[in-house]
Amino acid sequence: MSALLEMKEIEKSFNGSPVLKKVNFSVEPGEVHALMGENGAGKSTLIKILTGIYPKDGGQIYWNGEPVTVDNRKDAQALGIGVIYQELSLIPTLTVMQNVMLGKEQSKFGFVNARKMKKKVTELIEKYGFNVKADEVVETLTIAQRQTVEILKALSEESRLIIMDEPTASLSAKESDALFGIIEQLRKDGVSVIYISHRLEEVYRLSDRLTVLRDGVREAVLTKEQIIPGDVVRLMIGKELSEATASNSLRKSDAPVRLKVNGLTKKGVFHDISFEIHEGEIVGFAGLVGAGRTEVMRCIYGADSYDSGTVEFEGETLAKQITKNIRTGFGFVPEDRRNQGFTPLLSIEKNVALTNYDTLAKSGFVKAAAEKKLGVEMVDKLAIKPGDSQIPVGNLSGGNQQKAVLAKWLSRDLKLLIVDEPTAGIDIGAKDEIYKILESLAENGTSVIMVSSDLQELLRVSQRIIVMRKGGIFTEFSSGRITQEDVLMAESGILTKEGKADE
Amino acid sequence: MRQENMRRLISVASLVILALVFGFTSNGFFTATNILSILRECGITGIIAIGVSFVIITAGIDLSTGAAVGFVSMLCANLLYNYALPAGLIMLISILAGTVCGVLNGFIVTKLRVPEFIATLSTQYLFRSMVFVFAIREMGVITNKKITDPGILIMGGSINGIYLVTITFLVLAVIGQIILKKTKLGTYIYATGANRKSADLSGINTDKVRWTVFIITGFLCGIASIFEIGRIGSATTDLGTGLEFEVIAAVVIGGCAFSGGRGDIFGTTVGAIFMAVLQNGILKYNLPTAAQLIIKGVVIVIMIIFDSVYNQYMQKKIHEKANEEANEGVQTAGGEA
Amino acid sequence: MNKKMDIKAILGKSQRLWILVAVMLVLTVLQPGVFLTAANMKSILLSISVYGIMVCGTIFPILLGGIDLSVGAVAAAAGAFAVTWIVDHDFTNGAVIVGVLGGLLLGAVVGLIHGIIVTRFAVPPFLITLATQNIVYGVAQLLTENNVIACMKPESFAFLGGGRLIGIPFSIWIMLFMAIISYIILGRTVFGRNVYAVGGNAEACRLSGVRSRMVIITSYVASGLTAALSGIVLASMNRQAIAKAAQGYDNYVLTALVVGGASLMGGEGSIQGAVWGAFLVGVISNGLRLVGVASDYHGIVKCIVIVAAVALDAHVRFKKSGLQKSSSLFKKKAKA
Amino acid sequence: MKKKIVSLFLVGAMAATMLMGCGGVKTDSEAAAGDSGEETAEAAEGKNAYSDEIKIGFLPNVIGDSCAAAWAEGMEGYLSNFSNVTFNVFDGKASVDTENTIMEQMINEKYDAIILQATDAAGLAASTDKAEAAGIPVITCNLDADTTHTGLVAGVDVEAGQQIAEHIGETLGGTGKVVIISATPGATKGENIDKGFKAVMEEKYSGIEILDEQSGEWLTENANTVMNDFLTKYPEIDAVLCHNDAMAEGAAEAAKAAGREMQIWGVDGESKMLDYIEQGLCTGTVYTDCQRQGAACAQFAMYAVGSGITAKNLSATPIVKMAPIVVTQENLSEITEDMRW
Repeated sequence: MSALLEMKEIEKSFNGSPVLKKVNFSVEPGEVHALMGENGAGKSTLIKILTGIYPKDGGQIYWNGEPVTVDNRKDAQALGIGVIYQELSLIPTLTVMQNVMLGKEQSKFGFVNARKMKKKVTELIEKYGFNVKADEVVETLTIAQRQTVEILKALSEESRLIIMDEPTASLSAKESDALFGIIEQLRKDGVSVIYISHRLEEVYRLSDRLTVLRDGVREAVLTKEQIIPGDVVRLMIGKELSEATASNSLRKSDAPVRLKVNGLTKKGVFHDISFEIHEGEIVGFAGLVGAGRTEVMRCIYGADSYDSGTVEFEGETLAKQITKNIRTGFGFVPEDRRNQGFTPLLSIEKNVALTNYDTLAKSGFVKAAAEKKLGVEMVDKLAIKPGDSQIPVGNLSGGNQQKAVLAKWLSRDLKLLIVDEPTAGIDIGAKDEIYKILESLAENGTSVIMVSSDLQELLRVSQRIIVMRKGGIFTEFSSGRITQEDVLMAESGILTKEGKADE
Repeated sequence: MRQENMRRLISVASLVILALVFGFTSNGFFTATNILSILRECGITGIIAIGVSFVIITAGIDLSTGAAVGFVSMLCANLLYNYALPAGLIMLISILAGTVCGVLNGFIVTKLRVPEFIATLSTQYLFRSMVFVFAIREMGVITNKKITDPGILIMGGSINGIYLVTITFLVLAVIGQIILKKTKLGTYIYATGANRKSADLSGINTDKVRWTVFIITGFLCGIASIFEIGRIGSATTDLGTGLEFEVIAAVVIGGCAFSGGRGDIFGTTVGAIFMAVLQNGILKYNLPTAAQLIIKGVVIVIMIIFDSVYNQYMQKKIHEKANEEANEGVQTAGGEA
Repeated sequence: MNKKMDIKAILGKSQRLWILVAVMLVLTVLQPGVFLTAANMKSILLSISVYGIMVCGTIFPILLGGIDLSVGAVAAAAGAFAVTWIVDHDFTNGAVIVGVLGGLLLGAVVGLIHGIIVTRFAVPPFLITLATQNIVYGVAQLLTENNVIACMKPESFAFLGGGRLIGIPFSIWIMLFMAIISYIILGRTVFGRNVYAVGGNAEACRLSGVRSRMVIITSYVASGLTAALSGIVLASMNRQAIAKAAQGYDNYVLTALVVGGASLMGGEGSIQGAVWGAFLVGVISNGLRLVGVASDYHGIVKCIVIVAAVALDAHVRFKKSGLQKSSSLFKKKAKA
Repeated sequence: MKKKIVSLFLVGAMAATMLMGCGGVKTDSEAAAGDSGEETAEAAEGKNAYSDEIKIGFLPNVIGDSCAAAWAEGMEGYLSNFSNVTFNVFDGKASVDTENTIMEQMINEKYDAIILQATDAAGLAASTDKAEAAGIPVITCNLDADTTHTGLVAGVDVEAGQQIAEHIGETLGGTGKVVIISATPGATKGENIDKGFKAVMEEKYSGIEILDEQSGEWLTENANTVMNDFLTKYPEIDAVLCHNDAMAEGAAEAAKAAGREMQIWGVDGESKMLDYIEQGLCTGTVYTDCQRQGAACAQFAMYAVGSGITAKNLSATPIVKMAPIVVTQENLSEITEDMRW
């Protein structure tokens, strides 16, 4: 039996540097095929060539054994390839129905048949039990709802191959489970799925086969039986990483209190938030999407306003002004890296310098040499690739972008660093480096607050874990060893272990 | 949907308030002749504004419309004077020439990848020069001639006091609204403007969409030119100067956002009428020209600020609603887990 | 090789400015001994000096992704203020100082209002400055009472626009001086760094502790200030104030900026590029006049050069990036 | 898609044609004549110039230059003698569109007379017809409208061109080189000056070569730029014709800066130009007493209002001519202080 899709010896270069080197890749009908690799390994590029967004430099694509050319999205669609993108690609001002049917409207003489389209979309929504309505405007929907619209879009194409690029990144556990159900159903219907995710457990659970890319080269193709978690990771990064399933021993710090939050409330967003952070401590904030973690952190940092409550920093009430807080020793790495983290057109050097002009400038004039030196220093220290501080941050891969954002703060005398989803969409190797940076900061006395949805990460790095739920603090884990399950249950409102067990 | 209606209500209300203010504080505003002539004044701006709305909804801009009208008008006047072509043919040529202007804009924007602002700024220079290429000259000296063809002059006329340009404007506005809301092209225009990248990903040829809206704008400039020369009874070298800004002001006051993806022809129609009412009303006070300019500027600034404040308020409400729903979602998810 | 890189760096890393070199080469061949002379270069610089001064300040809002269409009106109003003050106060040197400072203050205030409106209400600056353009021209009309106010003395005022220093008109010196100041601010100061950063991503800057609002407001003030300065220079050059002075200068300024490589989306552009852009436009007009092309047809050449410059730049960028399919037009050419 | 739009438009056009076929469509002036059928009869008798309320509007090509200001001053000076007359000045913004809009509005508001400086003769003809048809006398000031109307107080443009040509021809002795800095292309006044100037040069002074003509767009600073380029290009220039004084001043500054001497001529005779002539920077100008011209327009308007005369009663536009006075350094003193504007 021939493969549904076969990509042979695909090549592609950007700005002269090769990203894909003669990559072979194939998908059988009705299989879930996971595509794994670190960021920059070439996964996205391969997919974009398959869907006609980038032209390929060399190689050939076969569909059902026939050689085909895919020059644009329409070609891909005509073949039966549907895509769910990592970055939401919906049109905010159009309705769910218009979005789902975009580019494949049912029309006569250019006039769309809205009734027929609505019926079709509604049927689809009912079939899979989604929580949206066909004529809602997308910009009024929640992130999770928008994700479901994305999936609807691919489903409506009656595709024979659906590509899912980090589909669960912003879904809650229930929504993720619903998605896995859909994937099972697709497999049964004989539809193939290319599944790209950094969440290894999902991949192990779902995939029939697995292809690993590294540095633009196909490293291995494994069948379900051959998939051994440690092996896959080793193949991806070329070395073995210990993947702890349980946490370090959680502990309360005896160091002096650095940040004290008391009764912080913002109506309709979060309420009555109280906690303390000690010197040199890493505190993880767990919770589901929408639990209010990001919002609390932004208020503490001074980016947003709150309604009531107090924030004290080393005994003094904190200003509600970012600039003052930075001078006090705050650092902040926002959740939405692309839109809030950096200025894409500017070089690494200038992005890094942005927070450091109190030392890099004298009476308003930039000390260019010092600025440059800092840029080079940070690129070296964090091993930002490629190792040139003059490259615009927008041109870097996700992990390196995040390092550049972190670098903004590292030369400062930091007392408190807030990092929000520091490793979202970042490969394992870069994750590890970022954890090391956070740990070394804490060793030097900086307090770190880490908001994360990655349970493994929370367990690995945190000394304490605070779980938020529905805008309030649900519990706090501050002693003993806990597992991912404990946190997961707490996030969903079930206490398996006594939170503050030592009391 | 309800929000959209609310927005419409507010824009119509502000138009009515403005008209009432003028009506009660000046003489002769609420007469049939005056209202009809306001509707005439907004006709040409309005016709072009329909096309420019399309362009702005795709997140583009067209600064060349005024010059395009100047060029097309002069071309028609020249052909009428030198070759005495029949009126019907002239109209066809006018529309064709306008369309060609649009095709050129679209070509520069999509094929040469020049940003809309720069592309249309430079074609503005080009069309202005083309006016002089076609200007009627006697002994090397530009001499603008009167148009005598009744078929053209009738285009500046009226039926029972209602001007043909007004009728055409309203008819075209309805067609424009239908295109925007009921056709594939309309959906694609919104999609291109709101999120070009994902429109591309959805298999929409956004370059084609962007080209099409420029062609439509050019086409409408051609139609507007017929009414322009019909009304003035001649084409002059300065015709249409500054028209592009009036058009853009009407479109944006009507609710189309420069960032793209928002607005419709209903709003643009209200915006065009608003601008004409403002212009007409201010002249009624017999104020010094300085005061007229200042009042005009202040009213527009207030309108823009009001619009922005209202939009922000609505965005906030949408956001709050989404937040609430997200929290509810979490609740159910948690309950079943 | 190294030298080539240097020139590229000076030209602001923008391919489109090579057009300038090409155009100048053609004109040198067409008009030997006339075009490429010191006197002619001087007169080109003089012809662009007034809006050249504007460009030095208007680049700030452009770099922020904004725009200032009121520069012509501000120039008219500031010139009108300076001249009427001088005329009303017996043409003394003291009156010149007060008049000029007052004019500059007027420009700064208009800029401040723009800045405040733009930051407070998040409105499109395009439309706001288009509307205030009316208001400011209205102010200019009030000041001049719709008449021409002649101002032939004193020497100190006439010197601003009509004087010479080392044989070069003083307005050129002012333009160069302003360009250098702009260059230093953009390239060497924290404010300049912030302008580029905010233009690229305002929210990221706010979270990095940049006072984005202050940066935006200051930029509009800078734009108002230079517009006012150029208006005063223009008034001095013409020895008169008129309410409709500097009409259409916003177009010249924008043309210079975009030809000079500035992106209207913000975050991209340089003052050296903008001055080169202004110079290119000046060179084209000058060249066409020298060759004897009637002014009626200058627009055609301008359009072609601008489109060619920007399209070439866009083409090179796309080719380099490899991210997008190159335009089918170029593809066909390549095959042929 | 496009086909759809075109066909829809065609349906609309057909509907419009059908309406036209029913004889419903009227051109503007036809409609205006119909509307004011009764009024015309009444207006034929005229209004009482001393007691009836009278509204007069002045619509210059553009306001802000010295000519428009002087005209308005002259009109106001005369009309202020009548307490029953209200007088308003508008801004034509040098745009045919704007002038037509304002004309229409003045017609709607039933002004009693309109004084118009037509931006373009052909471009304002239709509006003028409409006003006259509605019984409103239109007096054109300086720039004519290309249709029969109540009166024209003509400016000196063709004549000015001729006079300057004569002067240059004579003083240069029939040989020499001349450049022209012209108005915004297409502007009526500029084209007229050119007509007069070139006709005389061709006829009488064929030895004088017109080297070049470039536009200074009415502006001092642009004339300066253009002049600089002329000076660069032509080592020998004997005389410069500028279409207005503002440009002559700019040209004079350029010539002074280059240290070259030549005749520089303007047209208008604004007081600043007279200063330039006095200082020897410019050679001469053709002076028009704009205040008096404005007053003449106003008088003409009041006469028409009082007598009820409109275009209907006329077979051709009556013309009042202003005297073109060539001013050079020699006769500068003849323009006394009270004549300056």
